Amino acid sequence: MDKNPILRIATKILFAPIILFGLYVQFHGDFGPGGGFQAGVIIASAFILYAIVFGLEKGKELFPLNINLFLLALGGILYGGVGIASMLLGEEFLSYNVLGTSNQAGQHIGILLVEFGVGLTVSNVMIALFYAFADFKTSGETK
Amino acid sequence: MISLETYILITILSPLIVFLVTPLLSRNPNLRDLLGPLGGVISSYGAIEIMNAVLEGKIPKLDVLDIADGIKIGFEVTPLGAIFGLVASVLWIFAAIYSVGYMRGNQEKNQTRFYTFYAMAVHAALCIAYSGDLLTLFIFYEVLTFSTYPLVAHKQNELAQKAGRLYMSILVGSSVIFLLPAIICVWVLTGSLDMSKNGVLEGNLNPEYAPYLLAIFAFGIGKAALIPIHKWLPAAMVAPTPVSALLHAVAVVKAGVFTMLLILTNVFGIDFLSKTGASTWLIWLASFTLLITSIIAIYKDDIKARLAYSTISQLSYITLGGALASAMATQGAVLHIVTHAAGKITLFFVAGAIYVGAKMSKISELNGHGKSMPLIFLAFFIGSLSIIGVPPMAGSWSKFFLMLGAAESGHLFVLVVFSISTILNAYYLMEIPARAFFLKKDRDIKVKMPTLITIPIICTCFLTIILFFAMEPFQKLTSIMVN
Amino acid sequence: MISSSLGVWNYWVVFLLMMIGLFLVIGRKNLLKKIVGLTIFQTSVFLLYITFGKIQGGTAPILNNINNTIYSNPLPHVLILTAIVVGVATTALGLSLVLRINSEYGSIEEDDISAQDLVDYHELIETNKNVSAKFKK
Amino acid sequence: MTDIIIKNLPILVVICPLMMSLIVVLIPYNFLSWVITLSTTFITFIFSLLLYQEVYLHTSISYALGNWAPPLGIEYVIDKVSIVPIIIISLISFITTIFSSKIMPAEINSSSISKVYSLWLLAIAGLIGLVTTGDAFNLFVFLEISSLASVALVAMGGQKDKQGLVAAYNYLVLGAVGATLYVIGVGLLYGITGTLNLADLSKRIAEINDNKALIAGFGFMIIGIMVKAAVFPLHIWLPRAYAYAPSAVSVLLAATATKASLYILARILFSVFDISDTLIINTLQYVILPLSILAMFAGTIMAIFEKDIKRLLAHSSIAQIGYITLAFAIGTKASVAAGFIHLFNHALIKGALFMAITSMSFYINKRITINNLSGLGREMPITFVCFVICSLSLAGIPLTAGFISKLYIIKASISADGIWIAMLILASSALSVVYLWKMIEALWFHEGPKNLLIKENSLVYIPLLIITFLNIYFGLDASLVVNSSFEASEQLLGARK
Repeated sequence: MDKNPILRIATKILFAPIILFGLYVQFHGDFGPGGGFQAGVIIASAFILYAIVFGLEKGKELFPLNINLFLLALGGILYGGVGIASMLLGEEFLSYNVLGTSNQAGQHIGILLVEFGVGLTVSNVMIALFYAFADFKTSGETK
Repeated sequence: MISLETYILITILSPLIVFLVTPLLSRNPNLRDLLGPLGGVISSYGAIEIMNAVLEGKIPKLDVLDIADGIKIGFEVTPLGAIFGLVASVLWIFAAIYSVGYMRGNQEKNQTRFYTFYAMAVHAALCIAYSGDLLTLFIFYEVLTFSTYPLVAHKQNELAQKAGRLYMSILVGSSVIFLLPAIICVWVLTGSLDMSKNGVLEGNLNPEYAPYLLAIFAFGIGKAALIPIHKWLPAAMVAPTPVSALLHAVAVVKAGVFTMLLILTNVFGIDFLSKTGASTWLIWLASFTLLITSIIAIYKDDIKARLAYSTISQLSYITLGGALASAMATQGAVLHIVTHAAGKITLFFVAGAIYVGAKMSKISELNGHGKSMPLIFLAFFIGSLSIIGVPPMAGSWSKFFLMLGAAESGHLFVLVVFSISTILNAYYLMEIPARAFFLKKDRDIKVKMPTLITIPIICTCFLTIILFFAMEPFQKLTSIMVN
Repeated sequence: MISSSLGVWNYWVVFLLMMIGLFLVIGRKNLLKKIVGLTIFQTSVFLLYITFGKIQGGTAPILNNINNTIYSNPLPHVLILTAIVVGVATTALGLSLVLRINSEYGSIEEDDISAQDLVDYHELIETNKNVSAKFKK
Repeated sequence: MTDIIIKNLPILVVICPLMMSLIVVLIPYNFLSWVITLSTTFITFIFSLLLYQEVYLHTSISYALGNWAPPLGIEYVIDKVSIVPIIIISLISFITTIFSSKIMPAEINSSSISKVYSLWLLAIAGLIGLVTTGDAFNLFVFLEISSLASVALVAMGGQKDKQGLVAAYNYLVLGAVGATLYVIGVGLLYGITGTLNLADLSKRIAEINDNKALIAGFGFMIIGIMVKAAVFPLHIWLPRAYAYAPSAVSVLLAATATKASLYILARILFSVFDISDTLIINTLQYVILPLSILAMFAGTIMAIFEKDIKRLLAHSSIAQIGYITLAFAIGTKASVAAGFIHLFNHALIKGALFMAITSMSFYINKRITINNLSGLGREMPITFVCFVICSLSLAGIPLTAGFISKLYIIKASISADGIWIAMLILASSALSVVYLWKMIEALWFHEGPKNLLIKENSLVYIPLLIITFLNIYFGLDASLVVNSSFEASEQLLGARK
């Protein structure tokens, strides 16, 4: 796969725009169609494309496994953290309108963070899945 | 003056303490073996005090544990309970001494486990005797079954295991499938688990269902060994003789008939039974069991098997007495508990002594050995006289009252049944001393009889004679119970 | 007339897909095909929810600043978003299990797998039987 | 600080294990991850006890999430009914986590221990969430969280014995089908009533009388939950899943997984739908009652003929689940209370039995079958004594917790004049004595390999002693369990029959 120059160059060119588009979808979630799930998948597809074209080792160099696991957990913790923060400020869990100065601003900040947490987790889950299936040696290496 | 409640505690807790302490003393056997009789003496002292209290009309009552609303473990001594408690604790003394002699004479293995569960069985029997409500009765009825299993399956060989399996399946099966729902039926019908002097079911159960509820009760009490559920008793004879002596002549089977009598008098009530005639079928069944097991006993060559079938028939005497639903017959039944216990334990002691002393267990081998073990066979002779019901022995009182009750309740054919079975008793019990004293010895065996075995035999044998003259307090107790 | 039958038409598709999915899950012996069947079964549920949410004449539930436009009900759409994620998780777990089974058993046909399991089970019982037989006198 | 905790208790019970499961996955040291898991389950247990106090202060707590008012937003409802399973799950998960310290490393290679503990916490969070949530779709999400985490945990058993993988696969497929059926039911009901909040749903359902979609929705929901609760015909996944899961996992699942779904079944049958309408009465009488009687006998008979002990216990679980559904099916207040009592007691009993058997297989490092049980009783006295006590409790022998639940189930069935049902219950419980006695006899009486120099590890038998003590304690003083169950059934059935 990696000897084919057309694909290599195409991925090099396409890699950045995909990430950019993913981020766009991520942060325009609360106005237009978008949000954490879709953005996460788009961002993951960029990395997976890179790994497919440049081979798994290069893909792992680009995005090592332990960071992947860390970010995966971080997304969930971020999501829960927003909930716990709003709880510490006296409101119920996940009622994040307390976070900001006014309800409107609080909602805005809250939903942004939550969506970002979701985006992080979903992208890393997809990448982790790809790595798991890609380097599954038939010797029965553990999942 | 020590309050009544502490007497109940003394009687009940002393076997429990023996149960807890015996495993700790497995190092020095002498101290451990002393515990049994010591516990017996203490609990008999308590039992006697309780009996005096009940004679004066007081009803000792003690609530131990409140499990949930409406369910509690509580003790309340009825006259019937006082008698059974006394019988169990007094005979425990002799049985404890006897088992020390037997176990040492026979060099049995893991004796510590034997003594611990032995004490636990007596504890369960005493708790049954003094139980205040149906649930406590059922709880300790089950505890008795489970604590006697290791005794029955003591030898741990293939035979003992098979006997243990049969023993458990019949007793646990019958009590779980029949006795528990019956008790819960009473709980649902009367709204509470308590029993009262002359029956709780008076207004709460319409008479047509009374025989069916009684049937569930009767077949639930496996320990009373009525015909279909009697198989466990002969199977349990594979256990060492002290087990069959105390348990299958006194504690286990007596707990069964005690429960039967308690249900008949305190749950159904004598006049409710006689009014509705709910227990007539039980009279037929008990008489049938009585006769059939006596006939089977004749053909049994092994001493303990013969005594086992004789126990089943004697138990049916007591069930029959209760089922006749007449005051006199119930008194007779209760007295029969006492006399049969004393008599039968002597016979089992003798059977064990013959096995330990001369390694013989078949009746056919006994010809002519009367001279080598004169005391033993004399005791057997006196014991069987008491069972048959010959006057100078205690058994005559109970049989007399039973027959009086039969006449009073109008079931004359029961009189015929009693006389036939007395003849059968005489035949299969007298055969043993007759063979020993009158027939010629075919081979002579050196007899080595440990003294610890002869002492209890002589005591229980004298007990059957003393009881004849000292029957007055028991008779007063039963009259309190009945009217 | 068509619009009234349209509503009915959707549900026909939903339950058709559902039955195909269930048939695959139950009928097929190959473990992978079961997973495919399971996914079809779950997708039919997504379609069911979306057809509930559709309000006649309502546009997609995305806020546009033309006032009093009719939107179809957004709630089923959000629920389906979660259901999709759940579907992904189930399929991913299923596929990884199929991979592991393939590497352990060498095949993903249900018959070979249950045959091997039966052999192992009886082997386990046999080996222990002669162990305890040795101790029975 | 404490009033924040008190105010947010309903959600804390769920997110505490959920968040910690995310943190535990990052910890490389195995022992540290166990310590964190243990402290999390302990804190969750404390929270549930505080919740128990709160509930008995004011009868029911509703907790709206993310400042959306209840009928719209997700509402967590804790009342006297839902506190029972919460206590069960948090108590059992705490004891099982202590138990898993020595057992887990023996069966799972050390690289994935922290992942297993994260799945462990995830499964517990899913189960507790399943029980606390008052929103139908949120219930589906937690159903999926707990079942996917359990499937992954069962699959971990595949490292030691490859059958664990097939068991996990079956569990996954059946669980996913069940959950999807549940979602279809929720969808249909949402289509008719327009709400997802369970309390609101029951009000609106009461107004609609016999609309076809309602019956279809009810049917889908009930079947879906019955698959998860392993009610008789839909229980095929349970024996293999519990048998081939790693030891500690099988203890956790055996004691808690089906309990949560059984609670949901009761909640749907009695609080979402109304017990007095004919639909429910017919389902109870003609569907659930016969199924549970079949479950009782089929489970017990399968257990008698089963050789592999863990499968034997799983089959006996199916029979015990039959008792609980039978108690619900009788439908009177007393019988539903008896169902809750047995829900609690069975969690204790089955957890203890699985713990005893798995610690035995941990000591001799072999899979326990009826043949290699022989003689083990003398080698490991503490485990053996606990095993005997807990099997007596399963058989329902007096002075144990099992006896109390059997007593109340029979009393309920007799007072609902179902004397035949009572007889069937007793017959099947007498049958259960057969396989229990077979095991005890093998353990104590049969000759086995002598002096295996087994040293009973304290960290393994301490939780076993705790749970056996609980078995006896709740047999002697069951007023706590009995009262809270009767309060729960009072609240569940409300003014009705």
